[in-house]
Amino acid sequence: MNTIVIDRKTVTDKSVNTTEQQKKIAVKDLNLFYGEKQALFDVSIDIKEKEVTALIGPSGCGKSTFLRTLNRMNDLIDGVKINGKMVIDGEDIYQTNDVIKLRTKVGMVFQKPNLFPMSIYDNVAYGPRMQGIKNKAELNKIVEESLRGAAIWDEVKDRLKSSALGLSGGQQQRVCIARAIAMKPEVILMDEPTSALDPISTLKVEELIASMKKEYTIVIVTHNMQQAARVSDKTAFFLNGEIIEFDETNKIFSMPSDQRTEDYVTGRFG
Amino acid sequence: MNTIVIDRKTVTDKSVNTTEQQKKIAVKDLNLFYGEKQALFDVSIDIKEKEVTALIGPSGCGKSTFLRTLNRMNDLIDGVKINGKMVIDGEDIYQTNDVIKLRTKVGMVFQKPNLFPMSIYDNVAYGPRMQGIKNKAELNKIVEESLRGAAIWDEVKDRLKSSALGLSGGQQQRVCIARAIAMKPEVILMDEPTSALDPISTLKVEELIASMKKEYTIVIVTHNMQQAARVSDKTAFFLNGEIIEFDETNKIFSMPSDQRTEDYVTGRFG
Amino acid sequence: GNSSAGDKTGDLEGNIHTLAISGSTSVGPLAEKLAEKYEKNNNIKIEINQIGSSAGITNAINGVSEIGMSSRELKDEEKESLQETVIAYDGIVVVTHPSNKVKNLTMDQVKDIFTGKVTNWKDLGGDDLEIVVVSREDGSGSRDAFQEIVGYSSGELIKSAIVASGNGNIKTTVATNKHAVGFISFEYIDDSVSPVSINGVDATAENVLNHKYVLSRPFLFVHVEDNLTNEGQKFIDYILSPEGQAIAAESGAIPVQ
Amino acid sequence: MSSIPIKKDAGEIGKANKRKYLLEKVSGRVFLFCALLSVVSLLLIIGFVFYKGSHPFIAEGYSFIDFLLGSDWVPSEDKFGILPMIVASIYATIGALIIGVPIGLFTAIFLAEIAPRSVAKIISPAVQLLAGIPSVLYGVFGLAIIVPFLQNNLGLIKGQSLIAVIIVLAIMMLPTVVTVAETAIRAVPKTYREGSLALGVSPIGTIFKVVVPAAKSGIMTAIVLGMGRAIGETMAVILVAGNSLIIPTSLTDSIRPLTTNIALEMGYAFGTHQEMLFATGIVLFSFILILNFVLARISSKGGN
Amino acid sequence: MRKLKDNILLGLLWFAAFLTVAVLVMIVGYIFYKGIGLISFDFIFGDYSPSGGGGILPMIVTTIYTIAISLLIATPIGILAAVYLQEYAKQGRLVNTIRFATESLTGIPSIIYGLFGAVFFVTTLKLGMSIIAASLTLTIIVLPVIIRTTEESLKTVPRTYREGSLALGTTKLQTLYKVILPSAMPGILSGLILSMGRIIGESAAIFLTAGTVAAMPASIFSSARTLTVHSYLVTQEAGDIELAAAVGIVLIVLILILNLTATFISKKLNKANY
Ligand SMILES: Nc1ncnc2c1ncn2[C@@H]1O[C@H](COP(=O)(O)OP(=O)(O)OP(=O)(O)O)[C@@H](O)[C@H]1O
Ligand SMILES: Nc1ncnc2c1ncn2[C@@H]1O[C@H](COP(=O)(O)OP(=O)(O)OP(=O)(O)O)[C@@H](O)[C@H]1O
Ligand SMILES: [Mg+2]
Ligand SMILES: [Mg+2]
Repeated sequence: MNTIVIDRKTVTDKSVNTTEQQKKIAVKDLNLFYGEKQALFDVSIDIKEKEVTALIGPSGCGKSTFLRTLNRMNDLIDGVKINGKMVIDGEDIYQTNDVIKLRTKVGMVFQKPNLFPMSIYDNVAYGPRMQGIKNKAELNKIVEESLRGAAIWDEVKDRLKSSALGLSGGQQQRVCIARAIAMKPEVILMDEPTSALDPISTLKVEELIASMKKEYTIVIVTHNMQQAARVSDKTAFFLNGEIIEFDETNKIFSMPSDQRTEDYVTGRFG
Repeated sequence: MNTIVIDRKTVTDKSVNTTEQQKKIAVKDLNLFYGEKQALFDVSIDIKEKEVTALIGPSGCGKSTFLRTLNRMNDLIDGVKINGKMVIDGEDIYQTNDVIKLRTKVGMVFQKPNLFPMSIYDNVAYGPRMQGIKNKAELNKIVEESLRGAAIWDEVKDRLKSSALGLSGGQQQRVCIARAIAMKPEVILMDEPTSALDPISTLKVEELIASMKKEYTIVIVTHNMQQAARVSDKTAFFLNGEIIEFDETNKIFSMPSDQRTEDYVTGRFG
Repeated sequence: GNSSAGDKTGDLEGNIHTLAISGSTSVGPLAEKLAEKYEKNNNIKIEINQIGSSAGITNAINGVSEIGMSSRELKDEEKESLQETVIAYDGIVVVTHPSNKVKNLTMDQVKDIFTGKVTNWKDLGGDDLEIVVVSREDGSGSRDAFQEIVGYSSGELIKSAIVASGNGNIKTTVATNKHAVGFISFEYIDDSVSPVSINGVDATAENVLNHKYVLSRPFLFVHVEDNLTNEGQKFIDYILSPEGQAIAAESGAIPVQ
Repeated sequence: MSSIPIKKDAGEIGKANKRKYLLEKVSGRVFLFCALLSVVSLLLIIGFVFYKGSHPFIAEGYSFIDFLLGSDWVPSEDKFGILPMIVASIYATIGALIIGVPIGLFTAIFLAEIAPRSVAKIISPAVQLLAGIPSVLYGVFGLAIIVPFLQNNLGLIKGQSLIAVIIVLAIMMLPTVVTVAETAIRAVPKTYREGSLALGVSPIGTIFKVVVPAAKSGIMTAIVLGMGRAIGETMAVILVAGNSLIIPTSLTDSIRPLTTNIALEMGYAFGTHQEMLFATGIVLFSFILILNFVLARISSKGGN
Repeated sequence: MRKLKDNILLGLLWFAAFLTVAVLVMIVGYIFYKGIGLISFDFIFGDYSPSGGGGILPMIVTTIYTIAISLLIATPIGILAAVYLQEYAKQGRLVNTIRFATESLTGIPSIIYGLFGAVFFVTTLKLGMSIIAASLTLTIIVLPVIIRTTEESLKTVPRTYREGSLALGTTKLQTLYKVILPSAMPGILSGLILSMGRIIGESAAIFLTAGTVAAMPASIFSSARTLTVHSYLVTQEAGDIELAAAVGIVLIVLILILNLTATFISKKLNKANY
């Protein structure tokens, strides 16, 4: 595996024009079953490079499930069956066997900060180390860059060697983001990354997402409609395992074309 | 930050008799230490009967800590030292030894639904059973009433005997509320009860809180300012272990007297 | 003076007397067979516990058992409080792997083997194989007797000797190693090992009785004078009777007379 | 305490709660009592061993140093030196740990993380079954299978040896190590696994870098209990050790560990000899203390 | 590079599991191969005869007695002691010392426990050589195992369960037996199964305290012989490996039955929770 040189710089300058942006992820007629129970129905969606896409919808509608198909985390669950097509960078991710490469390219941040019981430094250095990077200076650099990227460097720089579990929730979540960034992924998936955080931490994470947009393609699940409105370019509304509507975020929130979407975003639902 | 419409019907018909309501909880100069570290500084606050009091403030400011002093859950943590006065119904709760009575009177709902690995029925019946109620019919009645009270009866009535862990997060949280109600408490403490829930479940819980106000005194910690605005009569703003401001909710959100409060509620903080 | 264990079970069993005997695992099997026969004709229950000579002697001294069994000589301190009765003799045989060609040794050769002066079977007329010596543990009655008769001390035993506990383990060890030589009781001899005659005399009961074969040791019953009940005394008498001695002979031990 | 109004009726609650507090207090005492009972029984044993074992050195003028460093053990000639046995015990224990712990842990990891549920469901109980097989039978197995095997394949004159002891002990540790470690590994939260896998780390990498370290405490318990089993084992070891009184210099030398020395001679020992066997017990106990201490150190080092 | 390392590690995992299973199969296979020929109705239910070794029913009964009594005493004491150490005691020096001592005692050879039992229970407490004396000795032997495994499984019970229960005005005790212990059950159970194995496999500690009387025990105050002691004696003195193996087969079947029963009970207990 040719370790970290998943060069971002080269791809950087082409995000100027939305229309010309490449399709990063293309999903076509995706169906997912937990055993007998179908959780996703004919989901089709195209996600563009260097955009933030928000997934919203009521509880149990399949947002997390869909998000987890993007880096094949659902593989871990017994009895999951998937059909349909999911292409990232032109490659059908369910055809390849290199899940590791996929997950290196597609990072993930979970709802509850799930740092490992190690030091802050080791948490962030974990991924690169497992990629085979041993050089101390290089690791230091990656850790610092990632923590800076996650806007948490200043808060933790003096305690890199102390346990990550001693941080506050908001700090932990940002270290989780740093941990994901350290792998230099191209896509970052976030499953309700701020639901456990206070408004200030939330704000920080949202700012972070806004700034990360320059470099990464981001897909975020959120329950917080304001958040979706604030951070995302596009929004997909899920209901009962289907995508009801997928459009520019301000369109979804100002004049959705489907009645159900409108009911939901105005809180009149249910 | 408060872009989207906050208060719907709530703040309207409430506190008709604010002045006449009894003091349910009176806290005076409460200081709390985790070992050497002080987490609460001279906290004083009076909470009236049958009102909803919201506690807001940035992460780590001591909201949960304060909430947990109200039913002495902090007793469980090694090395906690408390001084000051905390009186509920005229009785200093740190003078009495009857923690059981206190906790029966003061119920609690946690941030993450923490149902036991038992059936829904057994979860709700757990507290009453532990109080010595054995009569089947009586238990059935309590369980049904509590689940109805928590607006979850219709959703679970057909699966009372199946595991509570099979419910969705929002459902679980409402069963947690039912479990607390089943003890017929007078005060209910809620620590970010909706942070793990989707908007629809959140709405349901908020409606529940509004309706429960008739019977219970409620203290709720929330990160969601809109929520505080929607559900509470009074709001206390915590910062670094101190109460900066405590007042009518609409006063706090419309014209706070302290600059720091204003900064916080308008999202300009930090 | 009855034993405490005896009292307890005696009460629960009604009026049947329980005779508690414990000690040597070498004497145990013989005692069990004697007890089996004796119980058939007498209103008595005999409990036999094979827990090792020292533990049996201790039990006899402190009253846990009425009679102790020992396959080693009593130490002087022990003799002060205990009476001993020889109930039979046990012949000791030097054994080798069945494939070993050496079938006869002189006493001096035996000594040389166990003290490490001779280390290869070819020096004794066998194949060119190194000798592996197998001995019992220090303190064991067989070993004490064997060493005393052969004429070497524990300190002289070759250091690399395998030490095995119990006749069974020596037998298994020798039976699975063509280099090995050890010594076991008469009663455990079978096809898996090859007995060696000493100075040309075969290891048989007659040869022991007529003093031609000298490798033997006594099996002891020991008791505290005051603790022995009539029933206990009767059982000892039975063992020493011709009938008892016949049973002893049958099960491979050598009768007292 | 019969009707629903648990509320208001303060007097009644007071009474009922009084009962509960009483019960609470009593049960707290009962738990403490149980803990103390365990401690007391343990102290009794330690006291017993020390009382018996220290006697020769305190009352009979034997030198403890000679006891530790002497290499002649001839009880009938009043020579009590246990150096060969100390060395043998150290070699045997370390050897068994080196073989048994990795195999046990790897098996536990396999069962908890790799094996399909249906397979683990058969193997795990089967391994627990091994824990119940009497050590004598392990010894017999060792004597009848392992010893001849070593003898024939290594061209030895006798298979009773250090290596045979190590193999038998390693086998006997397995059930404890596997069972306890497997339970610990299964208890590691799923979120750790997900977090690591989502970083593109392979399942194996995840297991060794995240899951196993997170289960450290349980794994340590597994090792300590397994080690205890290995050190305390006598019956099987007696059969395969050879019990020769030499300081082992190679894996193929026969050895006499401290434990077998005790078990071997206790049946015939008397007086000073017996007390010296207890003294051997003290040395053994200290040996275990040191090992546990070292293990605890290692585990807390590996901690952060 | 990483992949190679992964594959090597994976291979090692398979290899270790294979080795463990192979050892299991070999040992059990060997025992069956050697002993199955002797197994018959008479071998188990016939009259015991000192020469044949058959008629082992009394030893089966004795074995079950010792397991039952030791576990009956050790289980509550061990679990409650663990509860005290984990849930009640202030974590610190003292508790750690207790823990350390407990762990260290698991390595004391059982013959020393046996001698202790012979002096303390048999002689000092005047229990005589009896099943009860042996069971008490065994209790001490397995206590550390039960305490340690129980503590470990208590540690894994989420804090939220404790808080949730206590916040409902329940006492610590109620929380303990309604919520905490049930959740810790699987771990506790595997500790008990290990202890059971230790009890079944014990010989030295038993023959010094219960003796070796080969007769049906009249009561728990009788001296008696367990299956393991029986197989020990026949190996030690007679070197009769077939007989020892046949006894081993009976033991294995017995362990199987007991393990299955334990698993069954735990399933029942878990069900009761749902
Ligand atoms: N492991 C599983 N096995 C079976 N069904 C599952 C599993 N995980 C999720 N489901 C079901 O699939 C549906 C979609 O679940 P999912 O977690 O994707 O919802 P969500 O939109 O993320 O909800 P939330 O907002 O509550 O997180 C739900 O009905 C859920 O019950
Ligand atoms: N068990 C503990 N030991 C030591 N310090 C603690 C403990 N629990 C909380 N603290 C500290 O006390 C302070 C207040 O914590 P608290 O949990 O009350 O904050 P909070 O306002 O509820 O924050 P959040 O919104 O993140 O839940 C924090 O600085 C926290 O680190
Ligand atoms: Mg979700
Ligand atoms: Mg909090």
